[in-house]
Amino acid sequence: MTDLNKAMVETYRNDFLKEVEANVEEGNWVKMCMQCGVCSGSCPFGPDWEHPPQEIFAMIRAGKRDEVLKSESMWMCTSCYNCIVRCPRELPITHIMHGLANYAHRLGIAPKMNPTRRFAKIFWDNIAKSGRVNELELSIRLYFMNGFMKGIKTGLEMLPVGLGMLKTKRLNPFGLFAHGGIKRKGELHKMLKKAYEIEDKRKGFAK
Amino acid sequence: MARKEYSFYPGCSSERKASASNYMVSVESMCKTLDVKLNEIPDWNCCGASIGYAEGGELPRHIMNARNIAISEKENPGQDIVATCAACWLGTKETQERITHSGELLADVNEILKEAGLKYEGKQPVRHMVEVLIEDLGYDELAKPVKKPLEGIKIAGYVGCQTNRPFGVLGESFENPKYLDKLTETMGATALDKYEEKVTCCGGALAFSEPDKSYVQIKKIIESAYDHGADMIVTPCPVCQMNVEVYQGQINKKFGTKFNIPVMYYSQLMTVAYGGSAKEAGLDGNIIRATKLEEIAAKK
Amino acid sequence: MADIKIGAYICKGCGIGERLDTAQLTLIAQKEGKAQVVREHEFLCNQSGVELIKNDIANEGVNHVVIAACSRRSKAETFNFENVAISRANLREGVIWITPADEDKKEIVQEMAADYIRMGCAESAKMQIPRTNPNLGNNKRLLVVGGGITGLTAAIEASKTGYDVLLVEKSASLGGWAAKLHKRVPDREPYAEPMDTGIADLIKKIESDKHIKVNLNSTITKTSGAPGQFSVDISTESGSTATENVGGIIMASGFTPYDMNKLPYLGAGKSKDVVDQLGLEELAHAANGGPIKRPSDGKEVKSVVFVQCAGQRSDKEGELPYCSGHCCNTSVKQAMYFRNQNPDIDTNVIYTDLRTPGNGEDFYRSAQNKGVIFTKGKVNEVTTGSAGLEVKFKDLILNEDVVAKADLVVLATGQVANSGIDMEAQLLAEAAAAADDKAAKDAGEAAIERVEKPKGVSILNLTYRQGPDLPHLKHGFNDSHFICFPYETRRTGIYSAGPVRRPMDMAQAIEDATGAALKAIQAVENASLGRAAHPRSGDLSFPEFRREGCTQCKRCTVECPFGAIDEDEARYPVFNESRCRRCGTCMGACPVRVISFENYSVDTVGSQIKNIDFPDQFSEKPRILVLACENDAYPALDMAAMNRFQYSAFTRVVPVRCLGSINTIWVTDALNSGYDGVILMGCQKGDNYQCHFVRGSALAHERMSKIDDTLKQLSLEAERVKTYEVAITDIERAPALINEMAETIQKIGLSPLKF
Amino acid sequence: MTDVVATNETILVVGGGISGMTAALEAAECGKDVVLVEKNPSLGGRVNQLYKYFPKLCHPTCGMEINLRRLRANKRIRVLTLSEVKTITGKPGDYTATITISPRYVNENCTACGECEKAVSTEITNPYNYGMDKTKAAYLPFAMAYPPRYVIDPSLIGTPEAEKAKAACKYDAIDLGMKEETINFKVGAVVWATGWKPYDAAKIQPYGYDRYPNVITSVEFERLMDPFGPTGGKLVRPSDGKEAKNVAFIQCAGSRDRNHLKHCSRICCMASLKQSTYVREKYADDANVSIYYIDIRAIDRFEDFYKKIQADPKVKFIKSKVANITVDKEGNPILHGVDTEGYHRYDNSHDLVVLAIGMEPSVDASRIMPGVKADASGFIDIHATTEAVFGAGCASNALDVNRSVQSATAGALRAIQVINRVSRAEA
Repeated sequence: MTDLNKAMVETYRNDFLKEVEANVEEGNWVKMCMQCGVCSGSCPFGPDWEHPPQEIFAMIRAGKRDEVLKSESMWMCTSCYNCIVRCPRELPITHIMHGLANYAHRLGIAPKMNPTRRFAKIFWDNIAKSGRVNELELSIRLYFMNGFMKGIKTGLEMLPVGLGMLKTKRLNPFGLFAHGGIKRKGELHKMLKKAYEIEDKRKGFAK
Repeated sequence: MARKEYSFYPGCSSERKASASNYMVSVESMCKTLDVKLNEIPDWNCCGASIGYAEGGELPRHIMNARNIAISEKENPGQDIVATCAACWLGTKETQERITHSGELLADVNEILKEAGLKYEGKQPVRHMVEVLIEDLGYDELAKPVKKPLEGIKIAGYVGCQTNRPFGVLGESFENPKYLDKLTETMGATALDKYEEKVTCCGGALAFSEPDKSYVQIKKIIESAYDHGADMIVTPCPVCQMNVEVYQGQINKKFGTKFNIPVMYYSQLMTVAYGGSAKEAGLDGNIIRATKLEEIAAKK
Repeated sequence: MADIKIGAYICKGCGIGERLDTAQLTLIAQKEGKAQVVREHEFLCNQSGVELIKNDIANEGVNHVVIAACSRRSKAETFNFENVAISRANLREGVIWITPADEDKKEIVQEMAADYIRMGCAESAKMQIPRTNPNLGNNKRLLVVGGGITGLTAAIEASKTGYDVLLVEKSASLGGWAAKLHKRVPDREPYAEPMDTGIADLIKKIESDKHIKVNLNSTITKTSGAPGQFSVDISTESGSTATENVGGIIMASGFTPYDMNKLPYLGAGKSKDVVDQLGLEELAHAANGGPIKRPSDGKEVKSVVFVQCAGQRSDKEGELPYCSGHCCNTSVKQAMYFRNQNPDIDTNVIYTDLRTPGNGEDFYRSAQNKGVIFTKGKVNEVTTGSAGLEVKFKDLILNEDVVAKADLVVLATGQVANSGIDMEAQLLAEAAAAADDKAAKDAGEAAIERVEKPKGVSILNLTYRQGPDLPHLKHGFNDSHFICFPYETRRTGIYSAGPVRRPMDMAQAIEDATGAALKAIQAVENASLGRAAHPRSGDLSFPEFRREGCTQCKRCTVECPFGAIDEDEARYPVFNESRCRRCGTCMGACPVRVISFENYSVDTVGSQIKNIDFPDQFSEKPRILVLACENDAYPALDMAAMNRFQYSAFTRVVPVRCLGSINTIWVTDALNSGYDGVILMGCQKGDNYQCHFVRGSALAHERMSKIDDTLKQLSLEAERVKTYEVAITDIERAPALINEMAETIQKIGLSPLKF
Repeated sequence: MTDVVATNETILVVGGGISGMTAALEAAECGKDVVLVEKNPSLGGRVNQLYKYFPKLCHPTCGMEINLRRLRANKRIRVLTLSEVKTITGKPGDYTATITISPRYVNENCTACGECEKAVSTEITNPYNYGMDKTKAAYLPFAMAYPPRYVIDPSLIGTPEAEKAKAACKYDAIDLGMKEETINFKVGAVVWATGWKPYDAAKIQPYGYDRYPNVITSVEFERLMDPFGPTGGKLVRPSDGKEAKNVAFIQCAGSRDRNHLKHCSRICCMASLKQSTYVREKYADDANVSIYYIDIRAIDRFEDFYKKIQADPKVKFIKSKVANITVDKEGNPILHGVDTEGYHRYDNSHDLVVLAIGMEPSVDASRIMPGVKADASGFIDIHATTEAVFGAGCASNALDVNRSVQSATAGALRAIQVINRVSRAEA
């Protein structure tokens, strides 16, 4: 259990709903769910959810903190927004799912090996560094995130794709070195740093 | 002086030698014909995309977009912000909506923007290119420059998610939007009257992290297009375009299908219909070649 | 009674002229129908036609009019003349629209028309123009029983309309349960917060209203009389009794909260900290905006669980099977008491179906927005653990058994109606005791004689022959059985309102009371004019009986569905005309046929049945008598005609007010006089009865079940007489049933009694 | 010119459905004069289009017959059909109502003999059956129509067909020269009973009412059961006439939904429970019914009815708001969603889907006249209304028939109170 996680358990005792309302993006909407399940039925990856959104809301109210935060489920969200537009109570479900995933990730209790979590991190690091996506770097890191051999294998599987992109000039072979990103990187880094400071303060992450 | 000017947010995938570079090429030709001027936002940065949430959280993600908006407001005053990428448009618009509804967020954002001597006002509407085409120009205007109607081409209008939900295009339904079909019809092509997977999710960013699950989605999207006899699929979104086009080989391997259907951008169709060359339409940028379009483009 | 002068008017319109020989019909009207004036007209319902009739009434002294044209259901307003007895011979829907136009059928079709002329004239001859009820009551004051929100509303609304009110409340103060509420569920936008009950103002209004007389600590020990002339004994606790006269009664005796001590498994009675919703209102009242404290030790409540449907919607012995309707909204409101005072209090509402209809949905959302947690679950047990109460329930969403700890548990128990004694139920109970059904029924009827001391406490103590209170409908509530007519009780001039009628919340009770006030006002107004109440509203006729003929058998008093008939000391029937609904059930019940209405009597119907032309047995022309309920079966036959569905031209249809008014002797007479088959068409009986006179159809079926013996005596086949339930929608079936009978007769041959 | 005798002691009742008829009759039977205005060619309203009522499963036309008899017998009620209230001006106890009357092209001479209908061949979509079939352009709205008088559809006017109809009428009842007229008269109080309309099902896009023929609304389903309805009383589905034995009911179709109607329409749960018995009535043990619900709202003794249906092995209850509907090659609707009682995913195929469609007021109360206030759903807010205009039935709230009649009776009394004040003042 990470210190941060310990701290949160301390602060909120058994009131997981309150914790979610305070720390999770759009978390204060969770209480508005009436368990109709339209979100659960609308998700394109639905069958892959161990706990669909509406059930997660019920679990939050029931105080099932670990089951929720350690779940792979939220990481299945493809951001298709089907749930949002159909919810009769207008819950911003997509964002709540993102928020829960992010929260679990920040607490360091999100499933370590979850590919989406890891891809998301690589992606963000990638853009945070240069301000723009470097697709080659991104894909190479992605392929190798499970280790070198696995990476070669994935790389080979994906080779046709890569070559196709290359042939059609939609992938830059020299991107790793040549890709510049934005000009005023320093400025962006400063801003992001500040943004993290404020967010951590607000969400009680700050040590 | 062009008839319309916009503050343009191209987005990462549109860069030279990036996954949607051909989208960009065709958009430029299309806008030239329509006499629409796009003023790129100087030094714009990534929108964070929807997948940015895990590491980015809230504020940092919003800051990425707030920066772009602020620069746009400073450098391209009085112009609507226009994005061609669905994710860029959604990300930017979402940030704007969120800030308008939260004074606290507005304060935070501006405090942070100070670091770069920027200020967020949020006066510029954030719009997708198709909105510009449909709302500012209108189908009639779009029809006028058509030189080579795309007769005899059957097209599956694949709208996907993010241009459609949660904001969508004015007056269109989330479940059965028609604008893409109208657009292709305007170009003289035939739009499928039935296309069940029109708004099915392609897996988005999870095509990278959860390829197998995404393939199931993509397969549905392509299959339905085939079932209704489409010659090609058209989309307004780079992520959709990429996912639906480039993984066809993988899917064939996995499911023993024989998919080989071109996936185009509306702007490519329009460029060709407006008499542009294959090059101007970025047709050479497609892994699965749209021969029918190339033929028309080749015609004098 | 002036001499009867019959004018018969034969219309030739709508094809009647083409299909029928009206000249012959004219002759029949004159010769057999004894009509002094007979006229044919091309188009009787147009102005000239109507003028013609009016002229004869004015100048020829015609006072009985027979309209031989379309069905009595069409052009009723056109053929409506003051102080004139009107009969209709249905030549259009009854003859030409249901028979083929073929030449070879012309003869039998003409015979059919001719018989309807005979029947129309015969009826007319026996009819009398009702001279209104001799025993009018002019008292227009209203008695309101019960001083809760329903009674108070009924009283104030009646007073606002200009009627005096006598309000009787058994407790020492007005306001009922509503006065015990801390706040009420909102009944207006934005449906977001509990609101003031407003009961205090209402009570002030009542007390300062000079048209309303309030009797507290009072109960009703005797109610006798009839609409417009009720006499009511009001007794106080002290024992004094005063007699008051009123014209109409609104019964708003409300409800008693279900006794939660019957729910020990939910902790009731075991812990002071388990309360029902009214219990919580007391706590909230006491707290008066401050923190609500739990009864056991006065500790501030930090967590509360609401158990919905406690002892309700249940099949368990002694619990309530129904849903009390208001409890979900009430728990939503009560949860807000806590959250509004302190947003950190855990409030969990455990429900199976959350029932907040209409704008209650906003109220529900508002509670969620305040952080009230709603859990779909089934509570199995509430126990008192060391750390307080433990609610053991199955979470139906997460599909697991859970225990919720709480400082306080609120049981959403139900409403039990204060509806007094249900004599009928007690009779049936006794009846059911008897072995097989037959015996049970007899027992049931016999028992009516026996139940002198019914169980339970009466509200109205009616001196009525059929019991001291309104009959109950279901679960002890005396709601109306009629969806279209929610105020129709079975005791004329007495209307129930509020939770005694159906479980309900304040908003509904207020609306209900207002409606009931109108009905009571309407009842006294009509009583003063001798007019019948629903469903024969406006009918001026009333039942009379030939005393010398009466055998005091009491069938009429027993069978009157509305308890209108009492017995005098000599055990003769006392009709209480203003209580009567004019259905004629008494007329059908009377074995000696001494009961009649002026415009609907043993004679008016009997003569129609007799006065047809019976062809000799060699002509192979059967005759089928159809006695059809005028509200459902007869319209069904009309609509069949509109669709040109055909039925046997040997049929003669006689509309009746209700199947209950059919005297079996008509049937035997009909068979004796030569009919080959008889069909009775009435409404659905049983639990979901559709008979607007409640018991009519059922009684007819009972009576007819005994006719087989009679048929045997006459050595007739049982198939010759059939009794059916026919709905107004049986547009295809009704004619089919008739044709079926025609075929049967074909098979078994004409009636031997023709010889 | 239609002349209406009315004074400021007359009650104007707007709407001739069960609520309006009740308000008019109850007031008239208290001795008050009433003008009853209905915009359709006949009284009866929506209940008349129902096959059966819950929970008794009796037929609405039965009560209609009684009400019509009460009406025929009562000289105090003046009925105006094809009429609409344009404006009401003045103050409580002294209003002037302006009514426009559309031409029926058929006068009082009509005997409903049906000759004109035989004479014409032009057909129009039949509003009585929600446009599911056609009717002759010279028509009687339905068998029990009141007044029992034919109507010539305006589309016929000026065509030779109209002349054919006229020629066919022996009674000079057809007057093709009729024009719309506008009349004014005084009234003292108004009972507003314009009722409800089904929510536009096409707006509920995930269910594809506008795309899939075999997705219909609950009101349309009622018409299928009428032996004289669009299918002759056969329970078959629109796309191919296949027997609809496996029927799904989707609750809260539009109701309890911030994207559509925010209120609960109250009747829909009971309506679907009732309609489940229709399927059983037609197909006995071959019937299969699935009811997809959020909460079953069967209050008071309706609970008995719910229990009865629950006990039916052929009726399944699924706690779920259906996510969306697709169709297979045979046109069978497939419902996708999650049963939230323990998380079970389903993709269920049915023959026919019935949307338990929500109720919205036919007339937005805020448009009636200044001083009449609407709640956020458009129902009359009696607490905020300052005029002597009293909401009755579904114009004031989402109500079932029974409660509508209560509300109408209460509305009638409130109107009478105004009238009596007037007459006392004048006495």
